[in-house]
Amino acid sequence: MTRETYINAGLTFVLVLVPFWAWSTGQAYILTLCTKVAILALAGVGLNIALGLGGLVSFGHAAFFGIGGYAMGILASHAQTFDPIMEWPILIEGTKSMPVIWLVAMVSSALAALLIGALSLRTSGVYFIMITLAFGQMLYYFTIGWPAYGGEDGLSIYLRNSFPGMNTLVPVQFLILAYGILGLALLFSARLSRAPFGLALTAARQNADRVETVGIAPYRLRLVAFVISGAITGLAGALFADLNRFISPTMFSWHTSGEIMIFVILGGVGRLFGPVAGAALFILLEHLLGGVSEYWKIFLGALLLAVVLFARGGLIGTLAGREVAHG
Amino acid sequence: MGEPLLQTRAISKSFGALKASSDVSLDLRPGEIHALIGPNGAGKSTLIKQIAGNLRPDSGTVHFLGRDVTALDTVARARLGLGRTFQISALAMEFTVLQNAVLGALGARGDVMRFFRPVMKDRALLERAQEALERVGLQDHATTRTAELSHGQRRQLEVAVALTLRPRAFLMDEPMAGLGAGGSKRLTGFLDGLRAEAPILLVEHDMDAVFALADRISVLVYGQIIATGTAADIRGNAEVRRAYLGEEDTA
Amino acid sequence: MTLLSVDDLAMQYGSSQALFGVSFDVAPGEVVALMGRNGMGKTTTIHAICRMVPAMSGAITFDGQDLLRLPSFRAARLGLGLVPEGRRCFAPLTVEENLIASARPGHWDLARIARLFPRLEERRDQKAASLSGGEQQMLAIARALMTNPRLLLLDEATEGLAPVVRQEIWAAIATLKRDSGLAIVVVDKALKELNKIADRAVIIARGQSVWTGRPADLTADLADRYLGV
Amino acid sequence: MTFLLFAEQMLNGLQFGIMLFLMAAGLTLVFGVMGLINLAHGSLYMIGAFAAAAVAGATGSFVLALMASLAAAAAAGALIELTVIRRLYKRDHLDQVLATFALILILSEGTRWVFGSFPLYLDVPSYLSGPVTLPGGIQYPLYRLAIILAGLLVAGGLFALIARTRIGIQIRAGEADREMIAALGIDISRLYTLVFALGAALAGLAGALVGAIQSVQVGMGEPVLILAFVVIVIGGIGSIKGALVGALLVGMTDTMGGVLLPRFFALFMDPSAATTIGASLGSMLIYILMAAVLIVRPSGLYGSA
Amino acid sequence: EGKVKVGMITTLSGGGAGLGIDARDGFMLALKLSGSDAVEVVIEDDQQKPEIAVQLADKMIQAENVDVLTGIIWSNLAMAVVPSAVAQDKIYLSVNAGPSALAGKGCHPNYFNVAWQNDNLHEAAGAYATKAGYGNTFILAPNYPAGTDALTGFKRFYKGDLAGEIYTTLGQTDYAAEIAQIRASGADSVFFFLPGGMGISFMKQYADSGVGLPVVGPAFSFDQGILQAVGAAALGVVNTSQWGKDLDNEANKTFVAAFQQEYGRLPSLYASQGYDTANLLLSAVGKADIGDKAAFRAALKEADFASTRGDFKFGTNNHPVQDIYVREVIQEGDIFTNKIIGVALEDHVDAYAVECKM
Ligand SMILES: Nc1ncnc2c1ncn2[C@@H]1O[C@H](COP(=O)(O)OP(=O)(O)OP(=O)(O)O)[C@@H](O)[C@H]1O
Ligand SMILES: Nc1ncnc2c1ncn2[C@@H]1O[C@H](COP(=O)(O)OP(=O)(O)OP(=O)(O)O)[C@@H](O)[C@H]1O
Ligand SMILES: [Mg+2]
Ligand SMILES: [Mg+2]
Repeated sequence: MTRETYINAGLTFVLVLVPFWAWSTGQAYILTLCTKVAILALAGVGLNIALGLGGLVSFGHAAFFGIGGYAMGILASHAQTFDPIMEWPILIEGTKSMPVIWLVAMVSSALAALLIGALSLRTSGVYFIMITLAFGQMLYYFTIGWPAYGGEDGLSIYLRNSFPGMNTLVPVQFLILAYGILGLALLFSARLSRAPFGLALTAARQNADRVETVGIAPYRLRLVAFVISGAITGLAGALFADLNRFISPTMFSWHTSGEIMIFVILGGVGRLFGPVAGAALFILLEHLLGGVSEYWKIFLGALLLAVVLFARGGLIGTLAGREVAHG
Repeated sequence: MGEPLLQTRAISKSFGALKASSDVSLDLRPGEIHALIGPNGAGKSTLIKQIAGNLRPDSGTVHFLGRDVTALDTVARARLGLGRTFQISALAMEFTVLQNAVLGALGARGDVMRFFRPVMKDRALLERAQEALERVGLQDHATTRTAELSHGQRRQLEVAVALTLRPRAFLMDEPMAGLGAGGSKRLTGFLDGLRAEAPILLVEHDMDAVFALADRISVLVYGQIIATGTAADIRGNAEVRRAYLGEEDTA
Repeated sequence: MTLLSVDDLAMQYGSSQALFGVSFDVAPGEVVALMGRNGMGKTTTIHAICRMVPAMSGAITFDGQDLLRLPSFRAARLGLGLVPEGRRCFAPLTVEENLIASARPGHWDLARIARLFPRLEERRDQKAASLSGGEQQMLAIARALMTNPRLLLLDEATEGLAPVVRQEIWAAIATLKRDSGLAIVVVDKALKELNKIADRAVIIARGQSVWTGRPADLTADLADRYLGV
Repeated sequence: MTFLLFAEQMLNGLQFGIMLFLMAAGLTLVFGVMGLINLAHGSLYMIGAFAAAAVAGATGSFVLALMASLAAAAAAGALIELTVIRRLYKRDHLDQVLATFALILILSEGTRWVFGSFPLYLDVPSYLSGPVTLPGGIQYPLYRLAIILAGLLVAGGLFALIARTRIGIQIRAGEADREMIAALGIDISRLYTLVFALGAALAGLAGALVGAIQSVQVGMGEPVLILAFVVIVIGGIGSIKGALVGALLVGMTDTMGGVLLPRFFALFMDPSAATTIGASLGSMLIYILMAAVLIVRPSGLYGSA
Repeated sequence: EGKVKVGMITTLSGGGAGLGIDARDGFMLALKLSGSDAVEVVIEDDQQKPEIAVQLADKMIQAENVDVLTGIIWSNLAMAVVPSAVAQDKIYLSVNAGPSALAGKGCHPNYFNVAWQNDNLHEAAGAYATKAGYGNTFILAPNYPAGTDALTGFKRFYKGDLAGEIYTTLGQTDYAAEIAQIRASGADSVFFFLPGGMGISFMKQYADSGVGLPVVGPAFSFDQGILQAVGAAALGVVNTSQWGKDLDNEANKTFVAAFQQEYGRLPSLYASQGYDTANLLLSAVGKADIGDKAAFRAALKEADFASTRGDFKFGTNNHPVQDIYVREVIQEGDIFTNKIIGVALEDHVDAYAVECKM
């Protein structure tokens, strides 16, 4: 086992222990906070596939996060009011069932990622950063001006959606769902990075010419990675909407893209548990500092700065040291 | 020697006013090493790029294994069996040496879209990669990070990756560059044996190697082939001596 | 008098040590060849002299100054001119821009360079990125000359050059040595040519300087053991 | 729409474009030429505006205010470069994103701490206020004409600096291979500090000039940041000419789109739906423009591939 | 015991912080002046992000066990927090923001708005424009729900013609194109709703353009916090508000003096709303125990407190029934401020009250 494996295990242990302690001492809010960490980490795990493995610096992952959120909002709001989303040519009704919502969220964000990716991947480097940002902003302004689902005001879903056999309104049960999904995503991401696809994708990041001359098309690799990445982030968006029981265009804003990216960088780009460590640290800081002073963001900024300057390769990178990533 | 495996027919390519290739027709036959030499900037790399599919010729066609492949991209040509090394090493620098070789083997097998099975535990791929590393003498460096290799070792790895593809023909752009005298000698011996597996179109400025290896030599000057022939023909060609060889061979 | 002296230099990349004790001197106007197989530490030695990698222990002095205390650019301004392995031309700049970016006044100017490398003159407004390999190599040499150094460090500087150009460069170096007292440290695989021009050779094996002497004294046995020829 | 109005709107688009260029100019230098992703560019813009407002409030002089904006932003820029940015050149772009994001937090809240939470007053000086009548009878604010002039001057100056001077060449060489240019004897660190400070000063100047007709408040730099990135990317990174053309294109598109789209939709829709749809599409327009440009030309209009 | 725990979620950082800080300061001032220790307050910064507001509300409810929530400035944040908070049987007192959805069909017995329904000030502006004899007004607002509500509200009470109607981009900073359209439209007046920095930019550019038509707007763009930034460009502009610092009543005089004394600046609209909210809460605390929600609600509904705006009562939907005044921007020494010049609407009830079944 490498040092990174130990660190990941330690992190998992803490992330399981904290809610357990909170649950046994009846601190529901800590559970909610842990759920938030898990969901945002999930969004980061999605981004990390594009960013860490593929080197695709997407500054527009809020698009998928938002699409996932709106998938939830649209389906659930129609189910709430019992009027169908569409009657012609086929009848589509709303639903409050999480599995269905998740599926819709993933499929629709994957489709969006396919479209955005197919166009954006013609560019590279900084241009890629900016074109993905552009698509995110288009959706942002679109939802602000789209009155059907609340526009800029957003939309409240009064009751959390349901999952067979669980009472999702109980914080600990929803937490278990979020943890479960994050666990699956991490497992998938770990397998993916070691699989043939992961090898080729990381190679394409380092040297696209090399990949082409061995007969593999980098564009296809990247597009597939982008779609997978978008789908996972979309799922996180649906869960996030359910956590808050609320959706709004801010899910699409570039701040959201930026924050997801910050989680990944803070934790360590390309590290399996990077997004988890990053999201946990960021939210912990936000939570602890929020009450300290009106100017708490100065401290948050200073701490983040200290991490970049003194902890190369993010948290995990610093703790684990440089190792050959996939071996 | 049989039908040519690889052929360019009247390829032309210009960059603005500069004619980097004009009417170049050239072929590569089974079992041979065909060396392409010429002054710096004559258009050798440009020609290789057009054969490999990185650049599209302005006119003319490229044929490989009896097919017109002019419209195919690099990936498709590589999949048909065109192996290639670069003038400036193109490797995945963060990978280990072995991973680079496995990548080649993976590309050759062609099933990249697999998401679960660990690739570095795949016996078949590993064997193929190890074999290629052994052949170039890098087996002891399998777990070294590529970025930590010296320049010369990278050249060796470059050749090893091409080997994993088991290509039908090789394009090699200055494989000797950066190899020490000893390294060049070893590589020369190695290429000598390799031609039996697949013919090689070799661009090289190391005349010792070229004269030792080449069955035929073509000389490219200002985008045009001015002579093709055996080592002896070329050595004796006054025009080639003036434009390219200089005093080289008087020793 | 020595211009450059390298004494028991050791250096490591992260945790792996690459140099274990390299020592040699270069006198003004002297040409010293560093020899050794691939991966033995020639480039690392040159990078250490140019302060591009930090040394672990040992000493490097140039013209009486302790180089190890200086940042890279100050070392260069004392008169080190580097032609790095792998060329490293400034890809987005034109040929001319590459040449003037770091030029310092002296013997070498654009006109002289144009005479040495007519090919560069022809391509002066082309971006370095699209130059042919050999053209880039010429550019790297010319760029170093434009800084008008007292010590030229050539790391595989003739790699990829056509034989006739290589001969011209060696001839030019010989002239330089004779006329301007330029000292040169050279790494090259063309032993034949090196032997003609080098005053001294230093063999580096596994990060150590193991032999120093006149090229003519390099026995076949030594060449076989350390250079593989 | 009358011809006069149309002409005036074209002029507005042009003027808005130049204003965008002014806002993007500092970023062109830092991002385009040095290759550094500086999200805190907007904060430097804000610092310039606040410094100008403070000095104008204390002295009543607009000229002093502009000088203060240059000085304050340049000083902040130099300080940031020396303490933070300097350590990041060798790193990944992503570390730069995180570090400069942290800087936004510090600078925004720091400014709020110093100046309070309410917008500040900074106005056009009396000798530049009010409209003038242009040929053709268009009434146009004098101050906006002054901004056009300032923008063109900055564009010219930058172009000369980058394309024509040796310093410009060295900066670009440093961006291509920092280690190598240092090994050739150029003090690239000091050069970068200077360039970064210059970029910051330009941001500060823009903040002050534009702040006089906009709102001087915490967070004013954020929309500017995104717009400036859009402008530079459309033009092609590293090209001053591209940035200018990109800025004009964005300015025109935004202005004319906002004016024409609602009218267009009104042709076949009821007016109030047309205004909302027109406005929605209008706000997406520059992003659509950017995506379209990049899809057709993946490295911007004047960028080198 | 009779103690009440209040969770205040408001905007304390970033560009919109001024509003939240004023509301908070007004609220805390009232508590301080009352000398009562019956109310305990926990304050958190929502960063003007709806998601953060939701999570803070969860925290207040789950971890802090608050009885009453308050403090939210922005409609979109209120929409995110209020419905679920009142559904969990918490009382919500709005210090600002009154989205129509919460005034009409979505009204709730636990939700009390102490400020206004979003349309109110715009409706008053429409009424004023009609009264002032404007017959061809040009109207504009950003393209988002509060913007469309604003123009709808204005049109509800405006009887003249529209010279033009424009939706701008949210966050827009340059208005040259809009001003050119105004100039060309032949309008006789302008109504605009552009909150925060957008309004500052518009007013400065409008003044500099020399168009010079009379301008009407809601108080938000001419409030104490931003007037200094607009400066002379705002002089003479007419705006509508349910409050003004020169309103002649005891409560207001005390408030204005105490606020200046305590914080060294003039109070704003938001400060007055925060102050009124705290006083409303204090009045109910004196009458009923929070443990008895029904009694507490009834006590709140009586609105038995001295409001800074004079008469104050709740309508059927727990929204204020109040006078809305017309103010004009004036200069007092160095300070730009507002003077009340008339009443636009008296005892005004919002348009959504009829839809509220409660
Ligand atoms: N994209 C391009 N734009 C303009 N000129 C180009 C471009 N690519 C290559 N050239 C020019 O075309 C000529 C041929 O280049 P090429 O790389 O094929 O030469 P080469 O024969 O491989 O030389 P060398 O032996 O030095 O590697 C050179 O003069 C080069 O500068
Ligand atoms: N960046 C690096 N990180 C770690 N190890 C390195 C790095 N660069 C070189 N090395 C190691 O240091 C040793 C010396 O390398 P160096 O490049 O100096 O060799 P060289 O003698 O110049 O060889 P060549 O003739 O192939 O250029 C090699 O074993 C190499 O693996
Ligand atoms: Mg070549
Ligand atoms: Mg070397």
